[in-house]
Amino acid sequence: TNEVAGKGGHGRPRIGVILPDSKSSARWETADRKYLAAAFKAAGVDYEIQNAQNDKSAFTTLAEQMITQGVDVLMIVNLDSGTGKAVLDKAKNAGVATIDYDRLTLGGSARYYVSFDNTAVGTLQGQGLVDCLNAAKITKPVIAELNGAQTDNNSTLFKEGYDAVLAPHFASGAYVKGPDQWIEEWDNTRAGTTFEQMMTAQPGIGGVIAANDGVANAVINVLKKQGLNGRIPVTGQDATAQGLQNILNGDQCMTVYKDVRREAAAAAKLAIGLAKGETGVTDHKVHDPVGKRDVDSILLDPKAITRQNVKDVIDDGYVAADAVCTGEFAAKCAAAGIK
Amino acid sequence: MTDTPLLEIRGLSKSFGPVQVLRDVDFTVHAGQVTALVGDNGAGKSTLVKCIGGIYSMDSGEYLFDGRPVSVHTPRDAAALGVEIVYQDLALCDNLDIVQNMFLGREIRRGLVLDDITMEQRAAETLASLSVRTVASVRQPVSSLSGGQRQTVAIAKAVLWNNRIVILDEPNAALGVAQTAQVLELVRRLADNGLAVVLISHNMNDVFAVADRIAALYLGQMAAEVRATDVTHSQVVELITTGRSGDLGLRRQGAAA
Amino acid sequence: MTDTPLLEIRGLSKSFGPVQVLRDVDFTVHAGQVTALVGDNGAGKSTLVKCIGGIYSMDSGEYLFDGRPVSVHTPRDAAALGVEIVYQDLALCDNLDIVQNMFLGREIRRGLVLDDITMEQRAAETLASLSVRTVASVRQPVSSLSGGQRQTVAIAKAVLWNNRIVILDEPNAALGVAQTAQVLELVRRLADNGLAVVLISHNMNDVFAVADRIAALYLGQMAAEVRATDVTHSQVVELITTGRSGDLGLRRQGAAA
Amino acid sequence: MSLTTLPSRETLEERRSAGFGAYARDYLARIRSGNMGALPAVLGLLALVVAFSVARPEFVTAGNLANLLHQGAAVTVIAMGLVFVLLLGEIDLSAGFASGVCASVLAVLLTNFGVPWYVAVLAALATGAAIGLIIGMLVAKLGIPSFVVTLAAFLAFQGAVLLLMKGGTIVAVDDPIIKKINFDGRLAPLPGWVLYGVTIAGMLALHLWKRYSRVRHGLAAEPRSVIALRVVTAAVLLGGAVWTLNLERSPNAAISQRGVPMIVLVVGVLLALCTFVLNRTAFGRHIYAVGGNREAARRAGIHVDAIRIAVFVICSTMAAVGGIVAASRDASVNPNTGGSNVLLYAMGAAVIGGTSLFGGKGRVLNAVLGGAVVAVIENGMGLMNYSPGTKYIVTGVVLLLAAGIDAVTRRRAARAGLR
Amino acid sequence: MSLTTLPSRETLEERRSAGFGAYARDYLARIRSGNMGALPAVLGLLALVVAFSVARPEFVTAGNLANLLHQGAAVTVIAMGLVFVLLLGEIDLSAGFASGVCASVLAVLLTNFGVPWYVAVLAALATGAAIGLIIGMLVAKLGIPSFVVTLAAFLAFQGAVLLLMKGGTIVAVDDPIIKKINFDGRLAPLPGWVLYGVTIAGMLALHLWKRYSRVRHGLAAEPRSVIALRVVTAAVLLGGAVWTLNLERSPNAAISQRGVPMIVLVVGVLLALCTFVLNRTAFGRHIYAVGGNREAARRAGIHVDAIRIAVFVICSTMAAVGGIVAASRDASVNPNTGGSNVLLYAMGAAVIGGTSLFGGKGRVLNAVLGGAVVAVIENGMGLMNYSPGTKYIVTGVVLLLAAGIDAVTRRRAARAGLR
Ligand SMILES: Nc1ncnc2c1ncn2[C@@H]1O[C@H](COP(=O)(O)OP(=O)(O)OP(=O)(O)O)[C@@H](O)[C@H]1O
Ligand SMILES: Nc1ncnc2c1ncn2[C@@H]1O[C@H](COP(=O)(O)OP(=O)(O)OP(=O)(O)O)[C@@H](O)[C@H]1O
Ligand SMILES: [Mg+2]
Ligand SMILES: [Mg+2]
Repeated sequence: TNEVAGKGGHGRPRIGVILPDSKSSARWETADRKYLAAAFKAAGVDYEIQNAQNDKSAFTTLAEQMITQGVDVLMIVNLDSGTGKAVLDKAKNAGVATIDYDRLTLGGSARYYVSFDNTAVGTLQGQGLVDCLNAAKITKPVIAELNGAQTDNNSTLFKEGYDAVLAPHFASGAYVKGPDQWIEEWDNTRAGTTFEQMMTAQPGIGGVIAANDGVANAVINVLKKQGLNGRIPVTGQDATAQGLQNILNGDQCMTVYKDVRREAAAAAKLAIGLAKGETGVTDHKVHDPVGKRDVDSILLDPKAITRQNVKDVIDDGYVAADAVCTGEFAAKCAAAGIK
Repeated sequence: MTDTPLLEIRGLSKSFGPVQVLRDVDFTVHAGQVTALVGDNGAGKSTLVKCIGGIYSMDSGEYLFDGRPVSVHTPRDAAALGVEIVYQDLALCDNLDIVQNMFLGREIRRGLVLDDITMEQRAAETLASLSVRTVASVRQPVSSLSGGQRQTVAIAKAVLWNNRIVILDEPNAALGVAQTAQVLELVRRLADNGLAVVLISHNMNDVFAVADRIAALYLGQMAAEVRATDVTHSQVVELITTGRSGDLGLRRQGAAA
Repeated sequence: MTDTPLLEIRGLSKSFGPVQVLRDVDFTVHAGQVTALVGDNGAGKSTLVKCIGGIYSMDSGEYLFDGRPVSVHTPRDAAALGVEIVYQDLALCDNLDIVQNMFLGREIRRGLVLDDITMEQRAAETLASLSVRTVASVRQPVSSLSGGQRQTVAIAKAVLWNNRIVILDEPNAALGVAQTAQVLELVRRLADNGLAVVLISHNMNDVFAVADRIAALYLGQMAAEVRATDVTHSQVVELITTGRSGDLGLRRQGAAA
Repeated sequence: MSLTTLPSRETLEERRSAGFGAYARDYLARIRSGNMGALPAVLGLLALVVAFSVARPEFVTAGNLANLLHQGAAVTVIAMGLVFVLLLGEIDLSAGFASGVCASVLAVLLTNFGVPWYVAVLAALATGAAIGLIIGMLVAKLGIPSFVVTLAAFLAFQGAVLLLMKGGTIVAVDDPIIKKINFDGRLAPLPGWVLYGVTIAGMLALHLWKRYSRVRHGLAAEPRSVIALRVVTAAVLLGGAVWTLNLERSPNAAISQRGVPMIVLVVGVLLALCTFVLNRTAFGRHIYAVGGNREAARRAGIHVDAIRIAVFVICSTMAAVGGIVAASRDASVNPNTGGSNVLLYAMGAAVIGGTSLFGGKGRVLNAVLGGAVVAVIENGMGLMNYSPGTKYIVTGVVLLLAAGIDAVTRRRAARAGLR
Repeated sequence: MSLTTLPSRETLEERRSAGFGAYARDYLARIRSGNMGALPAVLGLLALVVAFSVARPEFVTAGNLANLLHQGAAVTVIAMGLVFVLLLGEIDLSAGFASGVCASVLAVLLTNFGVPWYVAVLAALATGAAIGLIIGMLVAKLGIPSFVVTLAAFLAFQGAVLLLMKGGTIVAVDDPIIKKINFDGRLAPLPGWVLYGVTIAGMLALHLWKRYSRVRHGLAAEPRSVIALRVVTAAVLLGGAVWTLNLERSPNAAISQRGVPMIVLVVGVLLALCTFVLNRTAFGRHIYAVGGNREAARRAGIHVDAIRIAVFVICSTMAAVGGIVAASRDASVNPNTGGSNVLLYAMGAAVIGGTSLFGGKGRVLNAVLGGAVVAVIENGMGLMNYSPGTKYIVTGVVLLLAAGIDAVTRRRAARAGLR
């Protein structure tokens, strides 16, 4: 049957999902897509999951096409709030229910928002760095910050989180504020260059906030070259296999684990319910300062991972043990109690 | 023949990097006369013409027009004085058709819009008058023309306008027998109408057929400027190849410089 | 003079889109002879030569070499047969210098490495032998050469090699008096050494000075192929401009086709 | 200087009185000799449309046709501007971000300063023109290669957008007039048909007028049958499109979405304008001349520098229009507007359409066709359910096939004739 | 065919016996006439270095010099490959992502399949060559414009990287040999000086040998003083660099970081190889010929298609080397390797160095100089604490200034002479 005519024309509910890209983080393609698809399949709904490849215009195109094809629910991870808003408005006009997934579209019209608490992620990173610095007994460290892409609203939220933790330390003079730069496109190579230049400009750097594991890995590689790895704490995010290995090595101080399965499951449940005409159950309200409204939200808590609890991530099945415990890491895994 | 030359170049020198191509060249052109400019390959004829046309800047020297010094730095300056030149390397736009090339830079318009019809008619007429019978269409791109046809288009382009000086750099090089005759006739007619014409050619028959005066360049220096009736074929050839002939031409020390 | 011609073209036709440029042209070239190819502007001389050189593909017709049919689709095929051509539009690489252009495609090497010294020496010798005295250095890029100098480089390039046929498309067009004489002498010498030479020219003096046979193209058709001693200047001019002269040339209905 | 006209003008005018048959033969011969105008691009486009329609039937719905038009508009407009620069053998890498800068200016003025829409539009266009002027001056007057100048501009404009957007926020564009352009502006069905009628009638009138004046002056002219064929083809194609777009395509019964999107009108007017400038004015002729042989143009007395500067101004101004179109479609502007693949797609659209990077060859119509190819690929690929990796690869391959059809047709044809 | 040599060869050989004075005058005149070789690029580079040194004294430390070399290497190597393609007037938009694909092949083979380093390197190079072969065939045999082919490849390779990286993960490259290339490989101070000595001696020997054989055959040759000047300049500059790099630059007292980074050797060898191929072999000469006038080259019997294919193979293989260099520096490969601005920077490096987009003009040495300009700008900007917006703008402006110095010098000089 031709399902294009609109909602009325077909039996099975239909859900469209647009993921943002596949380069800033591996999670979208390796985790979110998998978990969402599994949930939809299990619920017996029609679904379509597309990736906008970090292309704003492709993002809009995909949304328009989904709306044209008559999806009942549109779930998006916006590339930026502008295009996000345009898409959400279009969907609303077409009578399609909308969910902001992972990223809140400021000023948008999404009915629901499902995410981790991104400011909390930043707080965990800031606190993690403080803990590591204390453990290493580094005094008066210069702190370098490598933030994510400036155009990604989440980067701003992360930064808010860790800056809030660090500010009192700077104020008290315990820490020294060092270079602070955004990494365009979360590009790892660029992160490496940026950190090299930070080291040149301010050789005494004693602690590094790196916004995610990829950036952290670039930083650690620069430190390795100088033989300084393990001596200067570096934070991360996303609990990637690489990041976990760096933690086991002692090169990375911590990462932030966001259980995508839980996020995807919550979002999928909400979407399936909406598609079947039910209303969603939420537990939070998140304030959108631009749209000046409170959005019904499901917010999940992120978790800090250090060498002590790397095991948790693997036990959850979020990262496979054999992806982490390769070669030289087998012994370290064993030491950390990972099988 | 008037006394003040229409165009006078005095003491023109021109170098390309380390190579000095023209040394202290004087050259005069009179209205109503055909001046033939002759010289061996690489003597500097085309360079002289390009300096006159504003293609090259002069290293030193004076440019007098109607007896008054003028400054010519771009082809537009030369065109503004009424100097029209057919260059040896033609310089046609291969991507444009015959009509478009012939009217390039001086398109006929009606208001904002190009008047293609008038241009096409005039182009066809002019070409026909130059004995070109093998051009399939004046709407052909010039890239598809034969060597002689290209040459004719360039010549036709130069004579379409009301100029005071027409300079032709080896116009007959690629032309057939009939076309050559036609161009020589045209040259004569232009001069008779009061224009100054400069003809560069290696063909002594052509030179003697139309020239009133002959200027011979030798290794970048002006060897002689003489009346055509005062010299013979073989004298001119001698001037071209050795820079002197009897009491004409360069002094020995000049030639050695 | 042998009986089988070295090169024979039979029934060659060639069109560019809607324009038929050559119709059923026959053309023969004999070793040891200079064949002059004449014709009006746009008659199709250069097109015929480009078909022989493998620049253009033939629409129809046969290509016989030494009496055997061969197929020539690229310039390499022609070069392999020993056919060397100086095209009217020269086709030099402006960004390369004189030596590099003259040895292009046939560089002299020692092992992997170019032998620039030998090439430079031979280039200088060849140029000098063609009466070129104004080239400052054989390491000059050809873009900075005068018209005649470029022409000479192209000619020198063609005669550097051991060929069986040399075709010169208006080689004297840009040349000075001395250079022209030199080239004509060269043409004669090549033929006397047993090569077949084809000379395209609009200058009847040049043609009669060296040609053994004359082939006249008229509007894309071969009007006549005659021995040079059998015709006069004016007959050839008539053939060129009208396609017939007395009992020579095209039949009337042919000309009208 | 008037020269006597000799009698033998037969060859020149041989084809003057030729009829349809002769013309058709001529056209076929020209096609065979590689001179095919828009045909190969149209063929490539057609092949794409058929392929996608077979793969995904949704592709050929009214809704999707409208989407396609909205989606491709910005890139197409930028490509049209790029044609001018490419015609001169220059390049403009900054066109994408220039559109972003202009869109930012528009959005910031509208939203943060609350100026009326026409002031904002004028400011955006003026920004575009100023950008082009600066680039053009640097290229023409200082002689820095355009690749380097526009690479520098590419970087600088990225920064300018970030600063204008205050470091990464987005600015909504909610002005109803601006949103008419490429968000929700539609011609109602009746005015749509009226406009259609006017267009076709105008086309017919132009052709007939041209024919009439040529014949009157004794010049070769197209036979009436060819004109009829051309106008009828245009009428059928355009008519089909108008008819499809006048169908109801809204998935939401509450809101009607019938009618031709306004953006079609915008692109159509720009196309007509650019074509007029390039084909019918001295300025356009001079652009082709400078692109074909700069030295010849200079010797013909053309202000080469002025032309070079002018094309950059045109290109950046068209980029500004593209930026406005993009801002309208997204109803917002963000630091990535005009970024990512916009520039490459626009350049690709122009080049697929047959514009040469060496200058002197190209038409604005072909940029529109190339833009359509790019839009169809993006739209069609969006309907396929591929993983990102596969999708990139398939997109590349499809683009290659579409361009390959074009190249191979031209080449086969060219074999018959020239080189 | 041997022709009699006429006597008048004076002009041809006038300069044969010219001494230093005449040569210097000649050089100055040539400079004034716009034929300045590498001088303007060097001037631009110098201006940049001075400016950054004044702004940030850290810029001129040994550590930063080493960083600069590591950072700029990948782009420089890719730019060197691009020179070949640009010499033909073609373009390769896919070079950046081709380097990414090859780096991914290397990383996946090394890390996921555990093959020895040399197998992985060979596989990466073979991948590069295969890519170039396919692109070259499509361009030369099917006649699709290289812009379109490589735009399609640009898209497809992005997808290929994603597939190879399994959807976006990072693959570590931990092989110690690979990491020697551009991560931590250094020549110890003594071998560094030895190599330096060999290089300078070799340079001197080459020059003297060339002079000797030219003089022996009666051809004009450079006077000894000029050779001395040139070799001494090189010796001083290189010596200074070696000396600086042999200083201790490690911030960590436990680890010594003295010595010339291995990557300098790699780039040096590639530079020598490419220069040799372009200047001293028939193949190189044919590349210039095809780029200068394709039809003339064809008429001279050059296999134009083979040359066109070959340059794409070289370009993609060099891109593979660039990918390996990048993988070594990051000690890992991610889906963005070779992406973002890598291509534009590499093209920019080639073009800043004076390579023309129209073909026929350019040298590999200039790509290295251009690469240095780009690297200095990135490195220097990294020392400034700018926000991304400001950084982009300043980078653009600085790039323009560096290129502007070049252009203006050339132009001033050219005024004196030609056009
Ligand atoms: N741009 C240039 N750079 C260097 N040398 C040049 C340049 N242009 C011309 N020359 C040199 O200047 C000399 C004169 O050249 P010009 O073209 O004026 O000669 P010509 O008299 O026109 O010769 P011909 O009869 O062959 O056309 C030649 O030796 C030529 O090599
Ligand atoms: N590529 C082409 N496309 C279309 N027509 C062409 C093409 N090449 C040549 N012609 C036409 O073919 C005819 C013959 O051209 P050709 O160059 O062979 O003449 P020619 O005899 O060499 O003349 P000339 O003496 O002027 O050199 C001309 O009318 C020309 O316009
Ligand atoms: Mg000349
Ligand atoms: Mg010819």
